[in-house]
Amino acid sequence: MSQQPTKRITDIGPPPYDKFLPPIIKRNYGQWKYHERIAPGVFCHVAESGERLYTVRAASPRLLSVQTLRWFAALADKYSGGHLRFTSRNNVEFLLEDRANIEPLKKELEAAGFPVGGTNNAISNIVHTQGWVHCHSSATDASGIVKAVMDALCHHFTEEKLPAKLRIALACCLNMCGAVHCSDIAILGVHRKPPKILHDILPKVCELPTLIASCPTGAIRPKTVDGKQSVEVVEAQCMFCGNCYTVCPAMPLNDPDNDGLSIWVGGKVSNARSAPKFSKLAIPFLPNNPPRWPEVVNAVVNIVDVYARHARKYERMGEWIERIGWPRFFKLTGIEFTRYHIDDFKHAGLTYARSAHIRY
Amino acid sequence: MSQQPTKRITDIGPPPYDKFLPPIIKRNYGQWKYHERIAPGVFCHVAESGERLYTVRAASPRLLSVQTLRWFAALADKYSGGHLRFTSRNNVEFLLEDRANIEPLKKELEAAGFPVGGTNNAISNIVHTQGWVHCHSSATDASGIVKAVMDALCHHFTEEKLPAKLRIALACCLNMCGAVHCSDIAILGVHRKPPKILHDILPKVCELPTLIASCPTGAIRPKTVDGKQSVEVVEAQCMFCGNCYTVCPAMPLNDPDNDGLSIWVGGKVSNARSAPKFSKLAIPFLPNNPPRWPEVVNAVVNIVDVYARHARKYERMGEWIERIGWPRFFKLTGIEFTRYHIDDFKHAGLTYARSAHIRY
Amino acid sequence: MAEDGKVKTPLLDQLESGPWPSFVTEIKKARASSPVCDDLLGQLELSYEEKRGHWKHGGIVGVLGYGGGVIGRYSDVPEKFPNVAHFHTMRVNMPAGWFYTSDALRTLCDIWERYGSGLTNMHGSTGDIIFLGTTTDKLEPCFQELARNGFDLGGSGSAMRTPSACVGQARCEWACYDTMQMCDRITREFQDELHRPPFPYKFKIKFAGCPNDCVASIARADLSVIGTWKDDIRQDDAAVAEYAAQGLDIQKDVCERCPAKCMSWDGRRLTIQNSECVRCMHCINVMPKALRPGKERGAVVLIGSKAPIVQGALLSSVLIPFVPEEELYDTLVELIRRVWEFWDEYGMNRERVGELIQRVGMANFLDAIGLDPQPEMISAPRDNPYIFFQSEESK
Amino acid sequence: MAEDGKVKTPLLDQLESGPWPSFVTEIKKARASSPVCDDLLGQLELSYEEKRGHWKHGGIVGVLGYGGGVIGRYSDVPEKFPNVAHFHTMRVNMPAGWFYTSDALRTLCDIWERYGSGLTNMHGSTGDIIFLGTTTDKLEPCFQELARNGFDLGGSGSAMRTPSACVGQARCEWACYDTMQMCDRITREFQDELHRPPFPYKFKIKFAGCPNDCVASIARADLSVIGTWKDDIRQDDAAVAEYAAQGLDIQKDVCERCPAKCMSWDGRRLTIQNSECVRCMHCINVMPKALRPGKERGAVVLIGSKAPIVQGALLSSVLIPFVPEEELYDTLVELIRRVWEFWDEYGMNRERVGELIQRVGMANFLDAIGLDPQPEMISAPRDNPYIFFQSEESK
Ligand code: SRM
Ligand code: SRM
Ligand code: SRM
Ligand code: SRM
Ligand code: SF4
Ligand code: SF4
Ligand code: SF4
Ligand code: SF4
Ligand code: SF4
Ligand code: SF4
Ligand code: SF4
Ligand code: SF4
Repeated sequence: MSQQPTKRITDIGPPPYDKFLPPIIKRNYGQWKYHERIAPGVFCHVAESGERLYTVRAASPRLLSVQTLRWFAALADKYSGGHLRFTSRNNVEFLLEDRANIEPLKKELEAAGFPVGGTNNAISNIVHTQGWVHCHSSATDASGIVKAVMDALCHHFTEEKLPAKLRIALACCLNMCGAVHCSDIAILGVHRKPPKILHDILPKVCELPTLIASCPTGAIRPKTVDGKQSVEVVEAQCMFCGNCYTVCPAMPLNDPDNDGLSIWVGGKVSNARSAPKFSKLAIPFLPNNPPRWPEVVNAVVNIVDVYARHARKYERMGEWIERIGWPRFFKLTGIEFTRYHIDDFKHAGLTYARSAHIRY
Repeated sequence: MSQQPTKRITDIGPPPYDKFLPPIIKRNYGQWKYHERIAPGVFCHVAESGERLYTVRAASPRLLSVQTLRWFAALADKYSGGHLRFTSRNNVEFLLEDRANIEPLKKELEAAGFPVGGTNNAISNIVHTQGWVHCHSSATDASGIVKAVMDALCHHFTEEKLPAKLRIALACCLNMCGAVHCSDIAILGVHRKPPKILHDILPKVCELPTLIASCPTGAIRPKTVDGKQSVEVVEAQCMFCGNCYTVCPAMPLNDPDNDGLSIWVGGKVSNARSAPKFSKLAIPFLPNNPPRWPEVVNAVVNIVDVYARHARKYERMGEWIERIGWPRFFKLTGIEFTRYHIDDFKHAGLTYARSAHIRY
Repeated sequence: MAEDGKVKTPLLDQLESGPWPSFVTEIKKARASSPVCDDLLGQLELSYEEKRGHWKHGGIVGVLGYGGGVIGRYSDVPEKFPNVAHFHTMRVNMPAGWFYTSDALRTLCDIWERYGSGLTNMHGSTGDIIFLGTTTDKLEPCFQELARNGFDLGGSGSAMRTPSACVGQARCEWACYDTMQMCDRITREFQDELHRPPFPYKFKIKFAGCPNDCVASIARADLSVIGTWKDDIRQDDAAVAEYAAQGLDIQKDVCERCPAKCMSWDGRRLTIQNSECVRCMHCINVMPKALRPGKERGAVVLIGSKAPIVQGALLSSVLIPFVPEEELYDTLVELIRRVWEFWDEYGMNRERVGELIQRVGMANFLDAIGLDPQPEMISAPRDNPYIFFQSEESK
Repeated sequence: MAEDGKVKTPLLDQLESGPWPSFVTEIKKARASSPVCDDLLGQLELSYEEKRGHWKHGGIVGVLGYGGGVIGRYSDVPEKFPNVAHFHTMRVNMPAGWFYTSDALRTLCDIWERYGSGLTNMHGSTGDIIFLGTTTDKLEPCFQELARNGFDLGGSGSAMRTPSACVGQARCEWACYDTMQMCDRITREFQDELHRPPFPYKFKIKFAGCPNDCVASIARADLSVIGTWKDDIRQDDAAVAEYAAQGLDIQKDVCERCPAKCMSWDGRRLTIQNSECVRCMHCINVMPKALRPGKERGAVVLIGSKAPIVQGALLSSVLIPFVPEEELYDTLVELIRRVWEFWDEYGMNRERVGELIQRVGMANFLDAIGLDPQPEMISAPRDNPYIFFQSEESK
């Protein structure tokens, strides 16, 4: 336990959970009966009491200036009694009592460049991470790719024309802060070169045992470099996970020519229909090509298009692929199947095709 | 390569594959059109030529004396032009051209105590192994349990009243010579005590490095016992697989009080409908109780009965269980669910229930 | 920096066009109130040119008495961009369900404008309000002003991370327990573990009101609490007929998509064999007016999910198949303490609880926290014969 | 031994009653021609009393120039049962498909009566004829008399084991290639590898004519060759109608059980979307008169299955998705040689080829044997980001 000077305020926790709730929600808390779709980005929850709450959802870049936040606040004052919220995918939602306010609010949002949508069978906001804006570990930027991809897919945000929800996530390194491992489409920054070892500073800034233990493949071995205790990396054993760098700043993996992106598909989180699934590798590597990453944008758009054309109603990406089989997925998308697609990690054997079930 | 005295005959291989085929098969080889069920244990294959081949299948204890084999031969001479075969599950099949011979043949077989059946949705012969009759490694007998179990299930061999085929296999140790790992019901002999180490003979009969390497859990450590090089077993790490004994006679695991049997269910081999599956643990341990192993017999009969009552047509054991879920399987069979059912081997994590899909 | 004091960002500028809102525009907006944004843009432009980040490994910075809530960050080109030489992040514990009033939002903006870059993430992917970019000296005063206004910091490091919850009963008819309240109570109960990292590694908790899992708890939380129900789905036949009338293909889009195949539609009546239903939500999702979760509500508690570093990604798995709503809080507090106790003692450095369970085995873990094995915890029993029989049982 | 020279076997005697044929009765029958059976019964009775086996670890015994085909076996109570002090097993390579003439069977009986116990297993679970119980001196003469009568020994030890095949085209309408002939040719091609163990461990090959896999090849063979077809299922609508007329519920028992869900039945016509069919055989199994495999036949080649010792049981997995019937033999011979070459070089002692593949990774294994990766080889691509990028590809 810690002693604090008494006047300091600590450990108060977040504001009480009901502090910022709109009156209509306070009145009908836990009493919602059903909801109706009104338009893309707009839905209405009806309470047992008969009261109706209208939600208008708009896109957000997630990285927001106080200027924009104040503008959201002003919109809320104008249309939703000063009440708004953000979603688990970082969209902003205005909570309206008066249906008449929907249209004017939508107009103002859209006019200012904040599309309304992301509901039902649409593509919602891309869960993403810091990238070059704030993280030391990133193999790529986050916000820039998200912007480029969503520019290309924005119509799928403002319409609801997909077979099912389609969730895209991006993480800028294998730490996967975006938890992209269960997304319909995941964009993941990857390194392809072993860490460069900064022998001069390593002994000063890193704990050798921790560093050596950090490597899942045991590629890091102790080594004395001109007198100083340091380490070496057995390159053939390195799969570029970056865990060593996380525990030791003297092991950077960044490498402009070799860092890039990989694309993963077919994951989901919900228990709806099929159980939650991990995303699986679709494209092992695409180049890091700022400011608009055309290779990544095209790859994602292609997968979305093929899915939209072939999947059945209410079939998530992964459910569709499981129905048609992975060979067909690669065929339809024109994505090349490579040695990298074949798992060679812990449970690899269970991903081999262990039956004679084959489509020809 | 080996030099042999010239007069010796070696490397001739088995008799040519077509040498013992009946004429009707030679005439219609590869020209069969379809088959018909005639009665349990009797079916008819119809060739494009219109010719009909009748097969009568009878039970066999697999362990056969030359006396019985000669009697089979005599029956074949009498009814099937001297032609017969054995099946991949060790039943004997007589290959008849004349339909009129079916009934008299059946009568003779049944009179002599060789039930006719095992076809279609029946229980066929139990694939099994040597046990105490011939193997050094066995935790139990094989033939005796098979006899006791099939005495109790014989009506399921002579009738075809099950939802689907039901394959039972038995192996007397974890080597699983019966390949019981993919059976609807598997009976497996298990040890429950670490090997006793015969320090006196060990150095003479075993290669230490090979022995130490043989242990999958690394439980075997080098140790010097009164001067002699030997090993010790870290008991907490031993899961009684017997691999050390296979490579080193000085590590016997046999232990009358603790050896016994385990029951496994839901495996299959065919690709029909669902992909092949491994059998999963149903009952971790039952006592070794010769000559009739009542506990094992009752356990197997109970599982068969519950399956027969609840499964849908063409649902193999494993397909049925997957439909109703394992919790229901344990409930319906009254089998206790224990800590041993929860996997803790290599891929254990993948067997945890990783969704909110639950039946209440 | 460019001569005229304004940085040129030709690459970033290309990200200001297009229909999707632009983070570049946001950073530029913030320039009005904070000069550091110029250097942030400058360094970011440099990253875009060179295709590499320019941040150094974070150092340990924070506020008095807390071990977390701040991510230290330093530029590796401070000479070029002195204003972002130090550019730490503050994690502020968001209100449950991410609800705000315009006043609350403005208060946060004023504070952050005063003490930081004026740039935020609403929100970080654990759920916190992210205040992006300030210097070490500003941390404490900023924290205290936040506190005076009713806000506290969120988690970082080897601590309980800021728990989060789906909107739940505040706006969702399907919430089988009060996610926001539960999140609030658990967060308060464990303030010390949140602010003063006591563990081998991070511990995340997420609350979802139903199996749709709108906070991705099963993939992103060491402890996942997912609402569900025990009794029958509530069914309004008239409403079902309405959906059919409106053209919903109930056979194809509902019955055939039911994973339990326990629904049948004869063209007029929908029959659900509730004993077979696995509570997946699909039919309810498709017909919210006609079908609703039952009334006997509670939650299934799952444990262990995480991202791949370093033993491979994990999904949470069932630990308690069903906890009635009214017992949920006490059960969770008790459970969490037991799990932490075991993890504390046996967890290795940087080993998440899910990885610990994989290492010691679920059965041993259950023993340790005092739960009995149940078949609902597994998708299938073991298929290998390598059973560690306990010596008590053999003679 | 009991006084009167005949052993008393009260426990074993209880296994002579009941409807199933009794192995005890068989052993007793054989007493007529072979005294060793008395001692076998005696020792077995002792095992039944004591609940433990009484065989010692087998020693290396065999015939001239062969490294296998015999399993040495010694009693650990030879003083009690001298006639089974030595009780070796001979494995005799069965005829393909286990077909016999009565004469062939009698020949085998005569030989085994002369040189051994007169007890057999028809057959061992690898498929061999098992001659149970003889002494070292009898091995060579017995082998040579077998050879003179056209029989050879089967495999044991670290060798290619006796390949086996389902009855196939000899009596099955579904065989998509000639399993018995293929088994025969492969067995002859590799006689040396069968009789003179050259490998790190055993290598088993099984041939099944169709995906029903009546020799359990996918579970019990290092190399599993399973017949299948590429074109459409041959369909006889009249016969389908007949089945329906006879009361088969085509919708429920066929269409709904189709794993690919690619069949539809409108009450009069059965439609199969063959492009989606995964060749599982179910519909054909249920309606053999109406449906048959297509005409473009061949096999899928799978690799690696085995029992659990020691890394856990494995099922074979797809190595070549389809080999046309006419190319099958050459493809197999070439493939087997390459696989053995790699296994020989890199396999560890007692490491089956399936375990080797797990250890080095399928992609590296494919490189080594010169096959290209194909999506049919996997059930799903990797879900972990741990990719060993090859340095050639990165700059
Ligand atoms: C607002 C939000 C919860 C929150 O506290 O913020 C939310 C709200 C709703 N979700 Fe959700 N979900 C929200 C994130 C999620 C997530 C989490 C995520 O995406 O990271 C999931 C899991 C996604 C996955 O499986 O990968 C999620 C899976 C669902 C599903 C299941 C969809 C499916 O078929 O798999 C439904 C049911 C449906 O849409 O029919 C659902 C349904 C709903 C409903 C209709 C529930 C209700 O009756 O109010 C809500 C609004 C409709 C809609 O289309 O958005 N919500 N929903 C989140 C909005 C995120 C966004 O801005 O887009
Ligand atoms: C004779 C034999 C092959 C041989 O070369 O010896 C054989 C012969 C036939 N099998 Fe088989 N199977 C034989 C072992 C197997 C095995 C292997 C085993 O049991 O170890 C399997 C895999 C079992 C499994 O999946 O665990 C097997 C799975 C099948 C199936 C698929 C059943 C299913 O639904 O999973 C069929 C199709 C059917 O029965 O409808 C089948 C069908 C047949 C047919 C009908 C094929 C035909 O048209 O001739 C044959 C006779 C019918 C019958 O009911 O036995 N056969 N069959 C084997 C007889 C063993 C016995 O004495 O009982
Ligand atoms: C800010 C945030 C990303 C974002 O832009 O939203 C973030 C940022 C960082 N994460 Fe994270 N993680 C963030 C949510 C996550 C999530 C998602 C979640 O919580 O739902 C995950 C995956 C889920 C999980 O926990 O497994 C995640 C998995 C990691 C990992 C891998 C942990 C693991 O066991 O696999 C690391 C590495 C580590 O902890 O050393 C990590 C480490 C980091 C560090 C501290 C970098 C480091 O190595 O020290 C990043 C600091 C970036 C910066 O400079 O600001 N971050 N991190 C998220 C926290 C904001 C918030 O509090 O709301
Ligand atoms: C005779 C037979 C059992 C039977 O009663 O039918 C048999 C008997 C033995 N097997 Fe087996 N195996 C027999 C088929 C199998 C099968 C089934 C198959 O081939 O389809 C398997 C499982 C499939 C596989 O190969 O994985 C099998 C997996 C083993 C193993 C474990 C191998 C592994 O890699 O998992 C061992 C242990 C070893 O090889 O050291 C083993 C070892 C043995 C030994 C030699 C005992 C030993 O440790 O040395 C047994 C000699 C018993 C004796 O005294 O006669 N036997 N063995 C089968 C051979 C008869 C024949 O040739 O037809
Ligand atoms: S994913 Fe990696 S690079 Fe991106 S924020 Fe997280 S730790 Fe940093
Ligand atoms: S990047 Fe990963 S694999 Fe490579 S050395 Fe570092 S920790 Fe090991
Ligand atoms: S299973 Fe074990 S005991 Fe039985 S025959 Fe095979 S090796 Fe011997
Ligand atoms: S029985 Fe198996 S686990 Fe036990 S010591 Fe022997 S090899 Fe190791
Ligand atoms: S998880 Fe369920 S309860 Fe929570 S918001 Fe989503 S649908 Fe509603
Ligand atoms: S909730 Fe899911 S499982 Fe239950 S009835 Fe509806 S669709 Fe079927
Ligand atoms: S495997 Fe196929 S071809 Fe061979 S016997 Fe069985 S059903 Fe016939
Ligand atoms: S063979 Fe199997 S997959 Fe193909 S149509 Fe018939 S049932 Fe369906």
